[in-house]
Amino acid sequence: MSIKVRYFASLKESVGRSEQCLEITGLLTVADVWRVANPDKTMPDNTLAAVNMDYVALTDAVEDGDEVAFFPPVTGG
Amino acid sequence: MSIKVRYFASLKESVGRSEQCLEITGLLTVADVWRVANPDKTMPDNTLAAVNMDYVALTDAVEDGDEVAFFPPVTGG
Amino acid sequence: MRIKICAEPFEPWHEVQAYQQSAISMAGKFGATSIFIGTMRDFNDGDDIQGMTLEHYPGMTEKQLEKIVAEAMQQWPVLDALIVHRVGDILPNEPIVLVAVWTSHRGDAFDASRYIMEALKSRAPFWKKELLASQTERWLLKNTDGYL
Amino acid sequence: MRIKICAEPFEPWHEVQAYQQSAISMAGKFGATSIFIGTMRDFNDGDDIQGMTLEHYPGMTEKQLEKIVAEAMQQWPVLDALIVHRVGDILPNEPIVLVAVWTSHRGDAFDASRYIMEALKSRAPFWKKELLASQTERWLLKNTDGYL
Repeated sequence: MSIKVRYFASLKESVGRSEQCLEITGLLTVADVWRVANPDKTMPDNTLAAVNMDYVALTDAVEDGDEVAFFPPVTGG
Repeated sequence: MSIKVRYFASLKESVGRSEQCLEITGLLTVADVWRVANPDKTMPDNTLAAVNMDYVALTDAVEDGDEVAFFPPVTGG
Repeated sequence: MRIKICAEPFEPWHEVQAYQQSAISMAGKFGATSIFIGTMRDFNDGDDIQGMTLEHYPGMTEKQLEKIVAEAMQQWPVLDALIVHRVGDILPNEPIVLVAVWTSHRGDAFDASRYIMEALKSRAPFWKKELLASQTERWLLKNTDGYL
Repeated sequence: MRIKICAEPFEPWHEVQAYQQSAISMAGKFGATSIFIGTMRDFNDGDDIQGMTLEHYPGMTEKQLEKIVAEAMQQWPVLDALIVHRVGDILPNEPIVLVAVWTSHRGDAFDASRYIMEALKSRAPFWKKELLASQTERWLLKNTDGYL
């Protein structure tokens, strides 16, 4: 399946890219998506994740066509 | 001593005047001022009183030259 | 601090903007502004309201409002505050009261503006007389509790 | 309800006034407006700040803000709400965020605007990077709790 992965803010700077497309097979969780996309980098503890622009748990499953985003705690307002 | 008495809002309408000057002798409380000024009318239960534009208790004493005001609960804002 | 009693309609945005621009020393220092505006409605207690007359006690009103702002400044780190209150004849949809508070942090702005507004409602000597659509007049007897 | 993300400086008073005038159905019905404005300060954590860049997640930001306003409308009788949030490069003294809530009664306006503001701070995907006077850049790591 095809997954779009996006990164924001300090996480974007530390992984060195803002987005990438993954072609993967099998059932995957959000945490698995990170591991496939960043095999050499552990996800920082405070990372937040969203699938299709809604917050999700790292244990949630992803589906073909999903947009998965990783970002640090939000600091707007 | 000389006391200026003022009334506001519905109380002004029910006593039929907005202010009056009293010349009185002896120590008087705020409640006494009302009784002297309005011998035929009991003070309504929820009446508030101020002396020189600060809230006071009805048992507080008044002094020569004081401005004593009586009014109903406030309803601004 | 500015306390202003207006006998004519006022424009809340103009008041806040003008005051903020005049308070040069605040520039860059305030992070939070909390503003409350009370506006006249065209209904109350189930009746259509055509207009309202707001009476006040000149002198005492200003004195009590200054005291209320001073209390807020003792409880929270308030940089500045503005109160504008209408008196006289008021029509539906016209602003009645404006309370604006400037602070460094947002929690203080929310707390202080609400404190000022509740204290104003219970202690500032203003009285509302409503003119109903039926042409009857009635004095409001008491205020509501804004924390409920 | 209006949610607006601005890449250019905005004028809070103009935004509130324009929105209120466009919301014809509210006229005469709202008695209370609670407005919060967050403004960029020229200092933070003991350092002088020269500027700030606000990044956001287009699409998700709007979606989350709409959800937050819907939650507030379920908890309080909110007549209408407006959120404006700045993104991009921001200078000290420029507004960052505006939250305005219209209700019939004042307690609901205070509660709902504060709820929206706190939820925005913890859930809306915005990120601030400060440019210090020393020319160092730093990402803000977390938000403060506005109820403390």
